[in-house]
Amino acid sequence: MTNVKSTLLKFQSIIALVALCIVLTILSDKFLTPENGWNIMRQISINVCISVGMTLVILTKGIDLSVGSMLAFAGAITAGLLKNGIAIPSMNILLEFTVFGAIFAGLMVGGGLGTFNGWMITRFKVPPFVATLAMLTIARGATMLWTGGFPITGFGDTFAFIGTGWFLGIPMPVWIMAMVVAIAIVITKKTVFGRHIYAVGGNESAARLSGININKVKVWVYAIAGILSAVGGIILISRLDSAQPNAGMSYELDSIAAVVIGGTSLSGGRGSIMGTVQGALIIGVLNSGLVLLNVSPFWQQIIKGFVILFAVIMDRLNHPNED
Amino acid sequence: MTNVKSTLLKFQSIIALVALCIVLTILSDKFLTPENGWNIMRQISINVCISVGMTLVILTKGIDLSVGSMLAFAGAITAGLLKNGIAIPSMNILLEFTVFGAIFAGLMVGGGLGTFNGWMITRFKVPPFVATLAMLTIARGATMLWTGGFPITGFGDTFAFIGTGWFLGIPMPVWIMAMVVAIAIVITKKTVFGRHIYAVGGNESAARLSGININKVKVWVYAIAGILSAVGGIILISRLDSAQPNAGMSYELDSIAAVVIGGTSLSGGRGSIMGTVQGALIIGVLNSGLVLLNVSPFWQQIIKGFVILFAVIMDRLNHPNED
Amino acid sequence: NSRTDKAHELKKMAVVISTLNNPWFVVLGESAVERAKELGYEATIFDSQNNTSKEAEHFENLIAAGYDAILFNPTDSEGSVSNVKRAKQANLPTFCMDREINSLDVATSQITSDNFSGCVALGEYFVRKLNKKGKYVELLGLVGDNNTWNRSKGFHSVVDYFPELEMVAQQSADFDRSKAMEVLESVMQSNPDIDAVFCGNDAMAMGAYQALIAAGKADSVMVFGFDGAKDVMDAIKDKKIVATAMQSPRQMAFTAAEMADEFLKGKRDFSKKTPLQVKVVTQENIDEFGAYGSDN
Amino acid sequence: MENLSDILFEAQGITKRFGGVTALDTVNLKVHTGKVNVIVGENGAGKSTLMKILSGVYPDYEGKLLFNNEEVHFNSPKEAMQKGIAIIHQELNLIPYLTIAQNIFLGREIRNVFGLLDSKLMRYKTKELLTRLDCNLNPSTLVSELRVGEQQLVEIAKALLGEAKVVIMDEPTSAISDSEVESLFKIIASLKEQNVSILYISHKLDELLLIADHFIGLRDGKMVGTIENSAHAKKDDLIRLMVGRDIKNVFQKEKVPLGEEVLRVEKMSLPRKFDKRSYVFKDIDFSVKKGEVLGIFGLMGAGRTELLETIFGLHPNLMSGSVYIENKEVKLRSVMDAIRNGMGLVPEDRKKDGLVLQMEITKNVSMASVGQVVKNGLVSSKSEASLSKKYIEALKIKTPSVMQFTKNLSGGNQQKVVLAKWLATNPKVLFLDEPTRGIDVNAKNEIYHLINSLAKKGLGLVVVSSELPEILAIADRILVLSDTKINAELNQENASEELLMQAAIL
Ligand SMILES: Nc1ncnc2c1ncn2[C@@H]1O[C@H](COP(=O)(O)OP(=O)(O)OP(=O)(O)O)[C@@H](O)[C@H]1O
Ligand SMILES: Nc1ncnc2c1ncn2[C@@H]1O[C@H](COP(=O)(O)OP(=O)(O)OP(=O)(O)O)[C@@H](O)[C@H]1O
Ligand SMILES: [Mg+2]
Ligand SMILES: [Mg+2]
Repeated sequence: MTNVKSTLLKFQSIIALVALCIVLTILSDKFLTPENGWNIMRQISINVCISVGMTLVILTKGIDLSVGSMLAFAGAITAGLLKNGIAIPSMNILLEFTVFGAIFAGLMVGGGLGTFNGWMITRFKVPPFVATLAMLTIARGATMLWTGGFPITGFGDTFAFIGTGWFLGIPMPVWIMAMVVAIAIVITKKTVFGRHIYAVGGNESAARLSGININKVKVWVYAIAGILSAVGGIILISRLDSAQPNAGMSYELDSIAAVVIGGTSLSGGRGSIMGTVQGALIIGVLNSGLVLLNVSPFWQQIIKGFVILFAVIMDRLNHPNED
Repeated sequence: MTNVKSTLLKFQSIIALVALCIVLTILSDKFLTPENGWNIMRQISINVCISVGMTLVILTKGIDLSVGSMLAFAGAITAGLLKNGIAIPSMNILLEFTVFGAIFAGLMVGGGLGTFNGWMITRFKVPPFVATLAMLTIARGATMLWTGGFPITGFGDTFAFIGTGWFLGIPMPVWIMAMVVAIAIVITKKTVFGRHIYAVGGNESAARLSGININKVKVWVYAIAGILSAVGGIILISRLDSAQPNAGMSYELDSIAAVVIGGTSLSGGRGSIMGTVQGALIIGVLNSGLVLLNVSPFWQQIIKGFVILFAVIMDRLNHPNED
Repeated sequence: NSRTDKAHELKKMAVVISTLNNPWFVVLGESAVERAKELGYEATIFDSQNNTSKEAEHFENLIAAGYDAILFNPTDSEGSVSNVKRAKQANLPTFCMDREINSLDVATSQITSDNFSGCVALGEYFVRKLNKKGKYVELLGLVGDNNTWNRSKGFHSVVDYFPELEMVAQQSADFDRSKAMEVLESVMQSNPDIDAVFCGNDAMAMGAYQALIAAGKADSVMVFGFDGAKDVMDAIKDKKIVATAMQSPRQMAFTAAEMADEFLKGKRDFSKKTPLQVKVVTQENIDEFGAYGSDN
Repeated sequence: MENLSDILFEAQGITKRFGGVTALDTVNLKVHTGKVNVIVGENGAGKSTLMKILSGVYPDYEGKLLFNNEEVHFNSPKEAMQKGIAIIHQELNLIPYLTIAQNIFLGREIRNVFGLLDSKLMRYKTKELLTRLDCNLNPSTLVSELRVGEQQLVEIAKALLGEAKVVIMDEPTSAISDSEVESLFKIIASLKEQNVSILYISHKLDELLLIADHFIGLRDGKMVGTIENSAHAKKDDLIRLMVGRDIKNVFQKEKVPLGEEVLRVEKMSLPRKFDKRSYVFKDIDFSVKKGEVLGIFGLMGAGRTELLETIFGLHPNLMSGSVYIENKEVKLRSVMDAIRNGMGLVPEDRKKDGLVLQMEITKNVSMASVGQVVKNGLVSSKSEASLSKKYIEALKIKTPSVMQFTKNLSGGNQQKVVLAKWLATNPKVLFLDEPTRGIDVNAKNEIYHLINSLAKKGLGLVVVSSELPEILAIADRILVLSDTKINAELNQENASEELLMQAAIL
């Protein structure tokens, strides 16, 4: 009984996904092609990176609205360092950055912003919604300041490889996504830290009484969300060969949608990385499918809304007992 | 003891507000003038209307991300009916609408969308975040379809009075806001329905066992949020003399910010309408003050983020014991 | 194979538009579709939602979906280059409309309206109308959008030479009508005695005008817009707004669709750039124009 | 006096304040090595607070702790654990969506050579532990799928993991069945043999007399005395230690003349949610007269709670059968119907289902009957306050004001607020599900008297209880629910603990 249920739980979003794919294959002969497959995979890679971080955050009963802004800021930092380095006028020094150095700096910035989120949430007990809402605004403003409102463009071929290259017949962003997903699965399923993430989200006071350092877990989770946003930002600027100051706007909603469609509960403690990947795939397939089918952009929004509702209702009908 | 605390609770956001006003008065002699007062009041009127609905929703432990889209759709419906009526080609009929009729239709549409939200949440157990996220997309798409992407403009003087007129020396939007706030205060403090809202948010299962119809309370609350979004939409289109298809974008964040800064807990059951009004005032004063001081738009975002954080941290320091 | 199959179907043009949140771009997109259909093609609009990565997805999807040509309104002069490059690699011709991309050899042709020089012309008219003297407010568009800055820079390249023209406030209103109204309302609290408002687009001009009406200053303050949107054209006719810049989206869209048609019929030598002049629309010459550059 | 080695753990002059409330006032406590040290006290005496200080949950307090005669200070539960102090908290503290094994090893996970979790080993060790507790649950079961009693067992297993030198048990038996209590006591005995010290808290005085070696009395946050040699202690001594005076320990029910039938239940059945072919209970018939107290006894999980809930309209779509109030059949589509027809339910978990904790007493009292304090369409705070005042006096609720938040009340007083809520609806029939769970003797007695006086007023009462002495004392008639049906019906006169147990086990 229990096993059947949990098996169903695992496959619920896969079923929705397969159904969607079948419909699209019937409606368009362009859908089920290898090119379109890679295409969709590459498109979801950024959302998946962000959503993996979001999943961890939501598993602890938190939420991160600032992922899009952190993505933009980290991307802009990497772009700026790559392109112009840092000038320290008082010492008459211009620090140039290698590709590796610039990427590292971007990741650190993402991690730093995420840590700030976590710190506000744990130290000052600011509700996650508010702390990250503030960060959404702050990081966006900081991006504007850093770029002066202009895109930073032209990073050269080495850097472009990250977003546009292929390796062993698979696009680089897909490699990166796969790596992020694989690591996240190991973390959530096989490490003490992962276990503690579920525990904190499942029952915070019980976790505290079991000797878990709640604050540490939370700060780490938000820091990881920041780092993964930065990863998304780096893929994005590499694909576009340009860091846009208003990149990543409203990505938080896409990302939360992927997590929730994937069956992770917003009330914490329950969910999985694979679910989120499936959720992101559903959204990606839908986006690409609606375009293939020539649906008008106005209708696309309406259809997307209903598909999200439908996916979650399916989930609910399978698990009527959960809150 | 308890009394001192609850008094502090009441005045906490007032303190932040007064502090903000003092700073601004010192920095600009234009801040503390009656005109600027009306100006700010008029500007916050729309956010207050929406946020009152949001407060009720959040008191029941819900959230409504679709307020901005519902505002746009209801506004566009009112505008379209006012301007063009409805043509029923098959019967060769053109229904013309009076100002009152068009407004009524707009309010009904808002209420209808809200009811749909409530219905998804109660009947199909879709988490409020997801249900209203879907509605955010759907109502925006519907607005685009209805308007074809073009603003609807020019409604005449009667209608313009709602947004731009003055009555007894007070701007009309402020009257409407005051009415909405007054009714909402009576509802939350003095009616059975209001009592039930707090009970549902405070402990749903205890409320159910006390014979409260949880689903009815929730559906009503979302319906009211829809209607109040429509009120905001009607004020907005009247002020602008134009219904913009992209009106109200990201209003949900401003509105939630007002509610939370006003001390209402996102975990339900605790908060007040007056708090929300103060929260909206803080945001409004801040917005207007930053423009008044001609702060660069880049910095405005950063400052706003920190003020939100600061206001909520102040709150937390006053009530360290609450989750 | 697929080539021969295709001959039986209608050929397809994709119209990729930076955003449909602004009627000006809706006109651009719909005009392109309109003309493409007249010329016997299937045509679909894609909305990039002002988001370059969304645009990248559209390009990938439409390449996969087997479109034959792209009528393209880029989100960003730099960021969109890589997208057009991808189309070129897939042997798809791209015709840029309105905004240009900073690369000469990837797009088949670019039919552009020059925001910068349009605002130079508008700035000159602004100086004339104000008699080289007075206080004004500038309302910027989205601060992360490079058109915002192209327009602002074009304007300032003229106006800044006149020391008696004083900019008392420069604020962003996100290309949004209601935001413009609110921002100007607040600005007027500290600067009640302004003479003019220069707005980065027409939606903001209408919002600014609405704020001026509410403050009873509609007659004493001059409003300048940019775009040539219908309500602003009407307002200019009614002597409410002083001037705007007409970018003729319809004309640009038509030209792009016709070029694409020629390309698909075999023509290959297109001039890389086809600039369409941005004209200043004033209360004097308003009768020469229809909204969005339609033929009245 | 005592040997040094006799005292493993000692608290000296512990004071703990919560805001203005002094929960503990210079308390001294000695924990005897290898003995069961029992702490007794009324609700709110400070027992749990003291245990939380000993186990590192509250790091800030005045006074000092000595462990092995060395001063220690625990900043977190982890530090206490590392010293060998394990605790079973009063409230269940498990993660619902983790398995039993995952919960037991939470915070002390075993890693394999790669630094990854060794789930297999942890499952194996969990199985071992559970077997020691005579419990054959599967370690991979999610805790959310367990009954309360089973969760309690997991808590106990969790405390037994690792080599604890002190095991604190704060009401470990409040939710487990008698046979499970027995195996717990066996374990306590074997722990004693291994020289482990036990700190034990319970309101079930009978079981204390069975296992205690020392008694320590706490009252209003102060140490009020000890009974060093428990062998000679009697129940009355314990009560005196707790409340400081004698109270009539054995409650005597007054006979109330029975009136007409007020509630009749016919052919009531409830299928299981996920397996519609099997039943929680099937074809239940019974009736209650005015002035009658009907007891329902059964083992944990017998379905008593669900029976009350079903009659109260909580499972309208699953149930079948009919309910008559004063001989008129009532339709039960929802709780509202039940209330309208004169029923009330005091649920077994008052915090989860009975009260809105962050609301004032007034609002909780009027919650199920707001209608009566509405004047001109609006809720009148004045009549609401006077309604609450009436019941605060009638039920002797201890509170500084009617506007007190219910979360600040002690358990017994919270229970009385729930009772007040239902009395305010003027019910004809009142269901009480475990009305005295976790409540001290004094408050228990008050509740018994209340039940009695309600019966005198002509209400029909249905009381579910797992405590045999309690149900024997208060009920006129007792039904035993077992194996989906009523297995026995006994009058007060001919009922005995043995008969009830027999009927329940069968
Ligand atoms: N976190 C807290 N904040 C404020 N007061 C508290 C807190 N925890 C306990 N108290 C108060 O401290 C006193 C002692 O409570 P405690 O829980 O230790 O009692 P107890 O003896 O364990 O009672 P019970 O038998 O009901 O479990 C009570 O008055 C209680 O209201
Ligand atoms: N969460 C659950 N999942 C599956 N079955 C459950 C669950 N909770 C209870 N049950 C089953 O429902 C039946 C009735 O349980 P219930 O708790 O109502 O019994 P009870 O007699 O009231 O016991 P208690 O004294 O513990 O309240 C039992 O067979 C139990 O196994
Ligand atoms: Mg206790
Ligand atoms: Mg029970």
